Amino acid sequence: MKKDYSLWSLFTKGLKHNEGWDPAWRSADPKPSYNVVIVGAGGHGLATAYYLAKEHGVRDIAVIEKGYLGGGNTARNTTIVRSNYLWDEATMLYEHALKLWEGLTEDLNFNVMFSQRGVFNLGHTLQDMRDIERRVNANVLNGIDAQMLDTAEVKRMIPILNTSKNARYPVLGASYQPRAGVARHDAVAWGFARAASKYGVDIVENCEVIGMDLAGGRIQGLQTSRGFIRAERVGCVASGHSSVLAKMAGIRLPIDSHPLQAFVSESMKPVLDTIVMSNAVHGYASQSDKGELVIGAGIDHYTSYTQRGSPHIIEHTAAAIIELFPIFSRVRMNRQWGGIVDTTPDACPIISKTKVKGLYFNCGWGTGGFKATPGSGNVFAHTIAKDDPHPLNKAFSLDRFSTGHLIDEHGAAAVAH
Amino acid sequence: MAEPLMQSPLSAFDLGVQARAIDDSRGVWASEIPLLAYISLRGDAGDAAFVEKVVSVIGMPLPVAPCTFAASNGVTALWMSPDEWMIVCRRERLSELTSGLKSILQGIRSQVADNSGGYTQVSLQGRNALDVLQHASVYDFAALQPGRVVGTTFGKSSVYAYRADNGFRLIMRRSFADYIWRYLVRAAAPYGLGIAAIEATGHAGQGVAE
Amino acid sequence: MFVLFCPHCQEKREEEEFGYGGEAFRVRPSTPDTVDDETWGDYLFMRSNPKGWNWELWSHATGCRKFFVVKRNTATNAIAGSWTLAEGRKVYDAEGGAQ
Amino acid sequence: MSHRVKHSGARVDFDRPLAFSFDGKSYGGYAGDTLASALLANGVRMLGRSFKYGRPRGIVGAGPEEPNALTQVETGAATIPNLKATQVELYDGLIARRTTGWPTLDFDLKSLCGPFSRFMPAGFYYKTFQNRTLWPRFEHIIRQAAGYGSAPEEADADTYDHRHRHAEVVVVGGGACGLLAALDAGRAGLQVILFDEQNEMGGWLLSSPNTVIGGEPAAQWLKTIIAELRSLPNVEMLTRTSAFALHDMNLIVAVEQLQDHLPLAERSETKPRQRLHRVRADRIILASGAIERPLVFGNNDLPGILTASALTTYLNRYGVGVGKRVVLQTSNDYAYQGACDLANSGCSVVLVDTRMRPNTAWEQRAHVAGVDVRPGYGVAAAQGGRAVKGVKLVKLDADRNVMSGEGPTVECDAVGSSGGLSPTVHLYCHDGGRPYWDEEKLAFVVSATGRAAAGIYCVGSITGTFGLQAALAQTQQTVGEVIASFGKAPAQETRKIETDEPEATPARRIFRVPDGKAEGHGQKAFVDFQNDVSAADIHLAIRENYRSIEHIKRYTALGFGTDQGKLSNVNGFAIAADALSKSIPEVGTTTYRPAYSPVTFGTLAGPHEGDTFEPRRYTAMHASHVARGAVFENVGQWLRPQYFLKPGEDQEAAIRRECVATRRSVGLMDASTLGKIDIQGKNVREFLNRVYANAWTQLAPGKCRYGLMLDENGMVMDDGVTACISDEHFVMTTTTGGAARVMSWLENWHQTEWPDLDVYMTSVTDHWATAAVVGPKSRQVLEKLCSDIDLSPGSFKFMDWREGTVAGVPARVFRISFSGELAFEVNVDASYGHHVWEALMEAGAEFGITPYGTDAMHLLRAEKGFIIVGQDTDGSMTPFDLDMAWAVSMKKPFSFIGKRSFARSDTAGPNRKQLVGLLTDDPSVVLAEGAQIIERPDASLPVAMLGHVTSSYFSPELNRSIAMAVVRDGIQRRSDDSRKAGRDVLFAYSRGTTHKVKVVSPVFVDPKGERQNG
Ligand SMILES: Cc1cc2nc3c(=O)[nH]c(=O)nc-3n(C[C@H](O)[C@H](O)[C@H](O)COP(=O)(O)OP(=O)(O)OC[C@H]3O[C@@H](n4cnc5c(N)ncnc54)[C@H](O)[C@@H]3O)c2cc1C
Ligand SMILES: NC(=O)c1ccc[n+]([C@@H]2O[C@H](COP(=O)([O-])OP(=O)(O)OC[C@H]3O[C@@H](n4cnc5c(N)ncnc54)[C@H](O)[C@@H]3O)[C@@H](O)[C@H]2O)c1
Ligand SMILES: Cc1cc2nc3c(=O)[nH]c(=O)nc-3n(C[C@H](O)[C@H](O)[C@H](O)COP(=O)(O)O)c2cc1C
Ligand SMILES: [Zn+2]
Repeated sequence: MKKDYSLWSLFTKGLKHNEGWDPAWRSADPKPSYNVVIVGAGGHGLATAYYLAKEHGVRDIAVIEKGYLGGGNTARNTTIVRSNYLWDEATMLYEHALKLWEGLTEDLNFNVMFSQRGVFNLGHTLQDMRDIERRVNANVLNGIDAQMLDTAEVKRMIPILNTSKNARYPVLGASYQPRAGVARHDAVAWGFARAASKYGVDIVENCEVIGMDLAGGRIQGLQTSRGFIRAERVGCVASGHSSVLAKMAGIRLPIDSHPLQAFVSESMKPVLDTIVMSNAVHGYASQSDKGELVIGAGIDHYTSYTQRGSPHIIEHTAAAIIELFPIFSRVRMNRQWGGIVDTTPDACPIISKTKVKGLYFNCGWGTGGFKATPGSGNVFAHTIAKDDPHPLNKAFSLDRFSTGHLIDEHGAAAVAH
Repeated sequence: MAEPLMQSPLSAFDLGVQARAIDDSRGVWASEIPLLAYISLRGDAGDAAFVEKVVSVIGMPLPVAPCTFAASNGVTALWMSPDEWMIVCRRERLSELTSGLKSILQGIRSQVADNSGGYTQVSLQGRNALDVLQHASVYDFAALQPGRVVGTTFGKSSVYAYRADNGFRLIMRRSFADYIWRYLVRAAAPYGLGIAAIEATGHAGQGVAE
Repeated sequence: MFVLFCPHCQEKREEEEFGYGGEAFRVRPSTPDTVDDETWGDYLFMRSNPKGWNWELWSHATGCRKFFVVKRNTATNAIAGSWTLAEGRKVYDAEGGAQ
Repeated sequence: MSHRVKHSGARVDFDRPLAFSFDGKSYGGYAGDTLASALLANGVRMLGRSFKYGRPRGIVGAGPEEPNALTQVETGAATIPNLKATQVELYDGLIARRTTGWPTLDFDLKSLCGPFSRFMPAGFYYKTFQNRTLWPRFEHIIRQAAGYGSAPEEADADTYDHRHRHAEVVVVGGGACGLLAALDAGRAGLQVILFDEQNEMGGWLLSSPNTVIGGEPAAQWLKTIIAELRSLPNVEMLTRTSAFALHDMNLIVAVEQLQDHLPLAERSETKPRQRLHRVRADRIILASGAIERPLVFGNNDLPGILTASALTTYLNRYGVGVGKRVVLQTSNDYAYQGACDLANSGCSVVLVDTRMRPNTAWEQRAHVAGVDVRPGYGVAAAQGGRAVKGVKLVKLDADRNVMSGEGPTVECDAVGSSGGLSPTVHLYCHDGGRPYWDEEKLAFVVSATGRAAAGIYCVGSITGTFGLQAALAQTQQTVGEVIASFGKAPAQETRKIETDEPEATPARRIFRVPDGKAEGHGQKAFVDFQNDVSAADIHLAIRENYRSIEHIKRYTALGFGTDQGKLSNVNGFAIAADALSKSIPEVGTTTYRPAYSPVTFGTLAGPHEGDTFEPRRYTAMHASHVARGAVFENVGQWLRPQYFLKPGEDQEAAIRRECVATRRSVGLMDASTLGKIDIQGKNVREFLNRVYANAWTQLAPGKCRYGLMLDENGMVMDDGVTACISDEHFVMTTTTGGAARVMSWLENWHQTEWPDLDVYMTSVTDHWATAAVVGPKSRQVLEKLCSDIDLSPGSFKFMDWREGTVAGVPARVFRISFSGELAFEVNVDASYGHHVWEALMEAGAEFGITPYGTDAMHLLRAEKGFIIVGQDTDGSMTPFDLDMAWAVSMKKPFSFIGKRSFARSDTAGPNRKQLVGLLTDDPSVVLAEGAQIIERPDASLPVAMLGHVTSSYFSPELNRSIAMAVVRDGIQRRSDDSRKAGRDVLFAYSRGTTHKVKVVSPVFVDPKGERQNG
């Protein structure tokens, strides 16, 4: 792939009033038929297309998006990337992603501003500390950078954190993953779109899938707002809307779509140079390169596709942030928003074949799939190309919900992230 | 062994010491009405036999309309749900009422459970009592009519509330009383909070009648 | 944020008084021991999760502690009504179930 | 030089001078000034530097739309970052600082980028700094350069509160229309709350005192209407209150500033700083007005260039003449009144009207005032360094927005521009409403009654009704409908309110003033000042295929700032539309989201901080524990004693002392926090059979049984002892943390699935205080306090319960044990909890009775291999995994909750993780709870893990360490299982250290249970 984004190109194009820049990706009209159609141009869908083309040599691919690409949860997440999960299956999957993240900017020739500033998962109760110890040890044995810190160490590294013993939930310690970080979420979608486009992938925006044609237990193609598209294989990567797509194929998924809200403060001078998460207090925060605090917490308890939630959730999150960082009390919220997260019973994703041949689902990432974007696309591409799961996503098939082989990450993920 | 002494949930705040007669100097007057008896009563409001039998023990019709309460002869019966009431009375009448209810409801689908240790009440008066509740609860207290009782939020906990003594009465669970009181003190601070003297405090059997 | 009408308390109350209980009228197999793993898994975990009208359970947590049903549009947050479990069942059945 | 123009229409009090400082320099102002007006009055033009290129920036607006003048107000704990100077009310002693410009305002390092700005177009970050190792360094520099104000360094000393209310009508905006709406609704007897975010009601009329309305000057009209509103008891007016969000079902959330406008010394310590109002409204009337947007032209960001309405506002409302020689540029009629006012105040005014034919009536008035009107021209570019010095005009084509000829250069010291009004539709859109584009009004507008069905009405300029007379008429009409919707009638006939406005004429559809050059070739023309987004950036984004308006926003950062694009968005949409050759409605808007104006986190949190952040629940014995040196642990919301420190002891010593005392003599534990549910009815046994794995049919009155509760997935979710009081009456206990969940779980099953079962449940958790008297001497202690229960072993057996009197108080005594010792749990009415606890302490004194906490409790139970749900289980353990098949009755007729799940292939399969005991090779080593179990100590990464240590202690009883763990195939590995000898040696890994362990039974002490049964 030609690396045409560089200081040099900025210089030469700048001299010519920046008129020479090419479209980052090619917007295509849908062709009548494709080898593989990916539904959903979020980070995961675009990454899937990219790796299908790059690693599996599939050429005839379209990514179909009902809105603007990257406008789903990719546009609205708090961008935390980490791999310190509890169970082996999850850890390995997220670590696969984290390794890809570490080379993603260079791979895509697009700076996704992946910033490895470390994540602290605070412990506030004795059980939190047991869970942290368990998780950190598991991480280390899985080859993941993870450390356990006591209160004093946490305080030394995050001086503005409230570590008072009199706090409602005093900080008893934390796990720390130095390689964790944040990234510029939109850039991830754009970077993958651009890279996939260079491989000839058709990216079709403003095209909504409204039906699926099945015959003989096989997918035939998709009814869309822009006409019928024949497809040999279809990969659905629609996050919050997965159940809607599944219904078109007569499938039910173990998914509830909930609002998940987040908000940002006004932009400020650097004050927090890492990521702090707390399950018990129920909030987390980091500060972006632009200077705003990016803050989130748990989901709204009811289901909704509205991309907005209830204000008391935001109020509670603000209270949690003040509990953790009393100095932020006078800081102001600039904007709040919501996404639609596809939660599963075990807080783990589904990357799976279905009972419809040629139809695959990648969903259920819930509150925490941004961090998996490259890894998810990578293994899903393998699953579609080979009609067989990649070893890393074997455990994440739909049949775990009838065999009982759940991978319960709730403990590690009670707060959204 | 010391004489059995009852302690109300808010006894740690020593409210009695701070209590004084209500006047205009404060916007809010609050006090605990401690150590009453609370009986959880369950049964079907649609079951005529049940309703009738209860009447014979509590001496008044059981309020069956949603969110209402009735009081008579020192007994208050609060509607909690279509099949649940809270009977509040002086401690002295606890065993009479519980055993009366239990025996008369034999064979009728019902439940009688003494919950006296589990609850306390706070009375909230003064010109800003409503303001304080609006700082504490999502319920539309301005619209709460006399004779009605509601279960609603109080900060991050919950209470049952109704209008009484030119103000409000809040019934809360024992273990949350400390939190609710602190919240109330905080919410009342801008208006000036006074601790109202009540008729009697403290000892077993000396709770205040409704 | 919602205001729900509690069919038991007969009042509209703020969302904070309630707990969400998920999809209403899910059917537990009458003889679980005889159904196959897939059927059981379906009952346990699979959800319709509709975008549109949804029959759902709520409980009046700080009030009467009763579970009741609400018909709510998950695409708009509009609410068509709320009923006691028994009344709701009738309306639901009359509509031909979850549509 | 002073820029004060003292006139009587101004809303500042020239008799009340105030002193303040900005960036360390002292200045004077007057009561009624904002920080912005006072700075302008003092001739301060440049307040900061721009985000990307370090360009000099000054005040542009006069309200919440201000993009540039972000200031840091006050110092220390009281400091507030990023306040817009236009919204900061001046008070005596106010201290403010700039938030940009480093190292100094005059010399900003970033300004060195200026000449290279062409190499830093939108999105340039994405195109460079790609080197993996260098990126963190670049990023560091980028971060240092970003950001406006600074967070305080100290905790906030102020408080905040919330107020929840309901109203029949909420009116947002107290301009002419909002006031009239509130008045009409108020007169009709409706309950009205009116919010306005400014320090006084009046909206635009405050800036336009010469407008004649209802036959009188605006100021008089305002006075009258406000006075009447004040007199109506059913109307509440809140100034300084910004409605920042509208949520589903007409929930308006607003923040009221109660103190920030007062000098520090005058602020009340008992009052909150800000108050969050959450108002649920039957009807909402949005009268939030409109904000004037500027035109986009070259160098339009120079200090001294404002919106025309801001220039007018500074003059009329604050008595500040920003410049002496003013150029106004307009595409519409709205700037004319300001031009006249400025000219009348003594300025020389050139009014550049982009239209070929201005409104003749206005032109007339302008001539009378001495304004030099130049139709058919536009400002191509401004000139100047740190402040505007002149403008270069161009002749405009009559039809297309292109240059048709050169124009003169006009010297000036202030510029105002008006590109039209953008209605403040934000709140209307927060809950899903959408504005529509009105090509005639050149604005995204909302209709007055478009959402009337939802109870949302709109009046005034928000609807695009920009003429005052028309807006007032519309208000009367619309409020009439609101009143009617309540089934009421207006209090009086609506009367026509006349104004002195000339008939309006159409505006020119222009957003970007042409300069004769291709976009990107001329001077930078800014659309969004705060984020340095220029018109060329929008064109570039589109060229790069960021064509959706959302992509344009996200690629360029248009509207991303603390002003949320109040000035810039519509210009950006329009410029994008032109570049895309689409119509503006085809391009659409970005999404309007709360907050309309930024809101302090403290206000959002309100009272939920400090002591009242979340409930702390206390037992009736709490004071006793405090008095005895308890250190507390959070368990759910409860505070439980973790251990009791005696002087000179550490935690370890305390736990050891507590355990030893309990095993050798007697200990006392507060078990009040356990959940307790009273269950009565004919079908209780059947109900219990369904919700528990165990069988309950046989349990006789007077007996207790341990129960395991599962979820439908077959995993253990709770446990506890349930006592049979009588055939139709049971009392269930739950874990401390699980109580509420279990209660709701049981109600859910009963109400939704089995309403036919005759049972009722009531939580009695708070009613009962529970003291567990534990240890070989427990019977003796209890005997001293209890004479009406036969406590003898033959009569009162293990797992029996009795009713009686303890310490003179009615009690239920359960002979159950979580320690493996002889033990009695005494339950009394919690009002007596303290009394009974103290009586037990007194009675036990001769035996050295020792209160113990959760640490000792955990240790004692682990010695017996008893599980703690949530510690030894994690939602993936079945009863069989816990080796607790004895607590599962597979023969019950009803397929109890969770049963079916056991049979699934994975749940029934081999190799599951199972609960076992572990003994370390070295008895002094206490494993970490959370250590991972591995097969070999020397395996290379990644190492396969077999399970983990769930509980681990040093057992004083055994004088060695013990542990519980879940281990793959653990039960088969246990060394007491002779068949699999050899698989029992494993290793426990934690934080770099590995210990050899042996897999054993988890019951370490008294496996036959002789003590508890004795
Ligand atoms: C507030 C919030 C905070 C979060 N924080 C984090 C975090 O810190 N870290 C983390 O790892 N994760 C986080 N997440 C989760 C993360 O955002 C998601 O898991 C992840 O972005 C999902 O990516 P995706 O590409 O699968 O989905 P999306 O980006 O949502 O893409 C799915 C796409 O499918 C399209 N689509 C849907 N239906 C159709 C149809 N019928 N036809 C065509 N197209 C369709 C949608 O328009 C959408 O663009 C957060 C989520 C939210 C909402
Ligand atoms: N020339 C101008 O710039 C300009 C601007 C606006 C209005 N006007 C004219 O003024 C007249 C009256 O118009 P109007 O009454 O519709 O508007 P207005 O601008 O006079 O009043 C709107 C009021 O709403 C307040 N407001 C806006 N959003 C708010 C929020 N979220 N919370 C609290 N307060 C909020 C503002 O502070 C303002 O006082 C009309 O004739 C109109 O054309 C002129
Ligand atoms: C990490 C992150 C940072 C953001 N920072 C800002 C910000 O500084 N300013 C802003 O206006 N919006 C910011 N947003 C929010 C977006 O403007 C937008 O609200 C969000 O992407 C959801 O899209 P929507 O509001 O269009 O539905 C941010 C979003 C994310 C995910
Ligand atoms: Zn109710």
